[in-house]
Amino acid sequence: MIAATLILLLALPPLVWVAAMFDRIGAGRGTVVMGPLQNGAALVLRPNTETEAPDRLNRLLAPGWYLALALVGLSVVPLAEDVVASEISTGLVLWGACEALTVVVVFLHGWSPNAPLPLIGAYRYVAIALPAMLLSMFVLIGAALPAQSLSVVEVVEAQREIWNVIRQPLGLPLFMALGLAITLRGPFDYADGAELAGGTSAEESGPALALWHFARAAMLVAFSAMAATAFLGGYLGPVLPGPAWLLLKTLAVMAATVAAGRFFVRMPPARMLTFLWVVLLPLSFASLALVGVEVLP
Amino acid sequence: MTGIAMPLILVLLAIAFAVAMQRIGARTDATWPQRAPFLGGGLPETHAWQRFHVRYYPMTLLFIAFEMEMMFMYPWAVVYVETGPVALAEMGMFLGILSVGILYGWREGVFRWQ
Amino acid sequence: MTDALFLALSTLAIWSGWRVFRVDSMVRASFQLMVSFIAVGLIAVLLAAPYIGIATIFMMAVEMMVMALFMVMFMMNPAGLNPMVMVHQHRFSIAAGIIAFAGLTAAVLLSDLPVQRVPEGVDVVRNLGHELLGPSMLIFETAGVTLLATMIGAVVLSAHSGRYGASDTGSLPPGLTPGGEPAGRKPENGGHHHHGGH
Amino acid sequence: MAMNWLSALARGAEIPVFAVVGAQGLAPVEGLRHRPGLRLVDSPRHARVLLVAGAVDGAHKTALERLHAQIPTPRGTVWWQAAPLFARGQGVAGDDPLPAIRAAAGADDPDQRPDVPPHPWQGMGPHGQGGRGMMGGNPYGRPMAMTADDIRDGLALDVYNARFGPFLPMLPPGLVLDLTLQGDVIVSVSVVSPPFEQGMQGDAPDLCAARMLRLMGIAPRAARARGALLALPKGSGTRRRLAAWLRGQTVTERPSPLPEALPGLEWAEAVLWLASFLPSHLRAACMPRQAA
Repeated sequence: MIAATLILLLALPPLVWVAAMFDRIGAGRGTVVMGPLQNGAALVLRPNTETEAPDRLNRLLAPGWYLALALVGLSVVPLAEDVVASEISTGLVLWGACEALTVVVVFLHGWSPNAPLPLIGAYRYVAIALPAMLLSMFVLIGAALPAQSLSVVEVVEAQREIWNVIRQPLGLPLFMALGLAITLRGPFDYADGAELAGGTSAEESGPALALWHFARAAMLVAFSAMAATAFLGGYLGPVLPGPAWLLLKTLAVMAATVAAGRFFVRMPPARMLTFLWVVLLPLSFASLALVGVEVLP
Repeated sequence: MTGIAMPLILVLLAIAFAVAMQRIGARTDATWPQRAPFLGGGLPETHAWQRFHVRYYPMTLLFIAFEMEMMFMYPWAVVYVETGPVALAEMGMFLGILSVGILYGWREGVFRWQ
Repeated sequence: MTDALFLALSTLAIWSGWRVFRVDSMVRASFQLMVSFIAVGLIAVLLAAPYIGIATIFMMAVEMMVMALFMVMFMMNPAGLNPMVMVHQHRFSIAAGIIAFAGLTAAVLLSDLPVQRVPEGVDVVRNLGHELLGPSMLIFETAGVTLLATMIGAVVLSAHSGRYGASDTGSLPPGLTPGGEPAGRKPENGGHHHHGGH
Repeated sequence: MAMNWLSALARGAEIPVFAVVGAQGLAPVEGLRHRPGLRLVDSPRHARVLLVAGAVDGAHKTALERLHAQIPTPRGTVWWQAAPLFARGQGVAGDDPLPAIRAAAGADDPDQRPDVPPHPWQGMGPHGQGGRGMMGGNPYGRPMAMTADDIRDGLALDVYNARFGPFLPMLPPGLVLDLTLQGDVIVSVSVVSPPFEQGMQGDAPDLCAARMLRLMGIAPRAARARGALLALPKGSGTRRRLAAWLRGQTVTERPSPLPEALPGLEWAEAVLWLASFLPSHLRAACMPRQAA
């Protein structure tokens, strides 16, 4: 358990680096490998400017909470058979709680500077991220059905014969919608979008901004690891050792999420809200019903 | 117990890291022009914090009701395979009832900006 | 170790519960309450209720988020830029607090609490699921109907938009013939009075 | 030690630049977007260097100075094909501002605005924060927002009155609007000054489409941009105009006057609506009626 935690803590920074590289490739920018480190270092050395009458405590802590949620979410993912940092029998619910708290943290990040553009970003984000969370609940419950358990370890073990992505083909794409929402990306980036000049982070500078980007990438890593575990069989796979499979699958989901974030367009928020409730949510019902019929003896 | 000890330790580590990072570098006192909210050179009359007109408040109420229902689904998922068709029928009914709620909300336009 | 964790979490729960009434900002108050609930949820996990505990955290996160939206929307001075007192009716609330505390303490100390350790290896979530699909099925389904009623009630009371237009303009359905009388039941005395104002 | 190591690493970083687009500046700034060695950012808080590209009217001097102050210190300024409005930074007349930007990344301009709060508050009022009672006074230098009627659902909540622009990256450069917002919905609009002249280059379809797509979160690549149309409501003008640009046609529709068109729109809708017209048409629509 302690070993697994140490592995996570050591693996996270390089994975965040890789996530930043994917982002640079997606944006078509050069210096893919060193760019993120150099820009990060430059940002850390800049000052963090205070705004007029901010909520100092929440402004200081919001990036930290975001990172903490990414870490806790990551800690329920089993790295290999019987190797998991947080041994909890309701890992799927804990992951769900991390999603819910992410909404709170992004809201606080936009609320705390006391400035208009971050504030609008925060409120818009809540509107979209709350229903997006429902999608992930339905598809994760779909993943829990064959496992007959809420433990992430059991969810992996239940995929020995057939991966959930085959049993539940709609699950992964719908889960990806949530991934885009909690990592503030592309079509679901209602918090930090360009039409708000950076939204919740428009007033952030220096280390606080660097940290926010770091936490965002860490959340992408956590989401990708969770998606790989719940739908792609996690550490299961032939020849290679378990952790290697998990790593490969995590990287694949990460690349797919970055690509999806750059491919799909962001709708105006009200339109997205209707789309979520009227199209995506019924789809997630259908996905659950499908897997329900499939696993019946 | 161990199940929650590790997440708590991770939370403490992340917070400590975040606070330490933000203490790096010289912290100069910002002047008033530096603090002003970014509006592209324009200025606001008032503080941004206000009785903010949330445009999707009926949706949040619908959402809370839905969220309640999700909490029933987790234990249901655990015993689904053991219980068999009864569980399918029961949850089908439950979801059917709630779908009526979504349809009604859609008809009344709660998924739009008010 | 478990005892230490329990003490730390209960201290956190009580401290943040107290802070709810001491801070000026509605957002801070909402999320202090959330922190308090999270601590209680974690205590529930210590009490061998891994599902209920984590689910409490989950629920409270979204509920306090929505509560914060409404608090900021309707309260004066929502961010607490001017200091204010969050509590009203001091004498009455102090008395009520003392009585409630004394009553609950007496209840805890005087009643004969059952000591039933949950045996290792019991899957409480599974038991809960069997309960929901077995003896408590009617309750479970009633909850579905109750939640539907909640949804409809919430929409009726809060939404300004309606199927046939805004509610303050009557939201009348179109006529059965083009340009005819609005279909459906007529309001008995005059138009609606729905004009929010707080 | 760690600091030296960080500084060494930071030396190779891209210079974050906040571009203020002046007259005829839209197309040149677009050309900078893919230059290696610099990165255009959306907020001055993320920037190191202020780049003023194209002539900026003297009337916007104060706004520019405010923006300059919002770049965290140390900061530098570059005037690219623009007459300096204050005596800081370096001017560039040629086509390539990159060397000057590199030089400005080592500069440290002081604030141009006096260090005074928007309203005096220190030590005022019963708690010394400048406020009175629940909602009164100027706590920390500004009053609090007050309620007013709403145009949509009739809930009388607080309104936010502010001057937006002239250098907000999501609005047409130079456009200054006095907006009243309730939540993120625009309640009333008055045009303070029109967008800058951008010439023929600013009206190029690919440039216009790129600007609009960026606001919708994707990079403008023709193959995938078609899908962007689905994100906009069917039959809406914004969708029609984006479609025309993606086909390489010029948009001929002209905007109606902003004070009539914008109220009732959400922020994202309003921003897309403004971006869906040719800069020259928008400018014409905002010009004060000449005594004809």
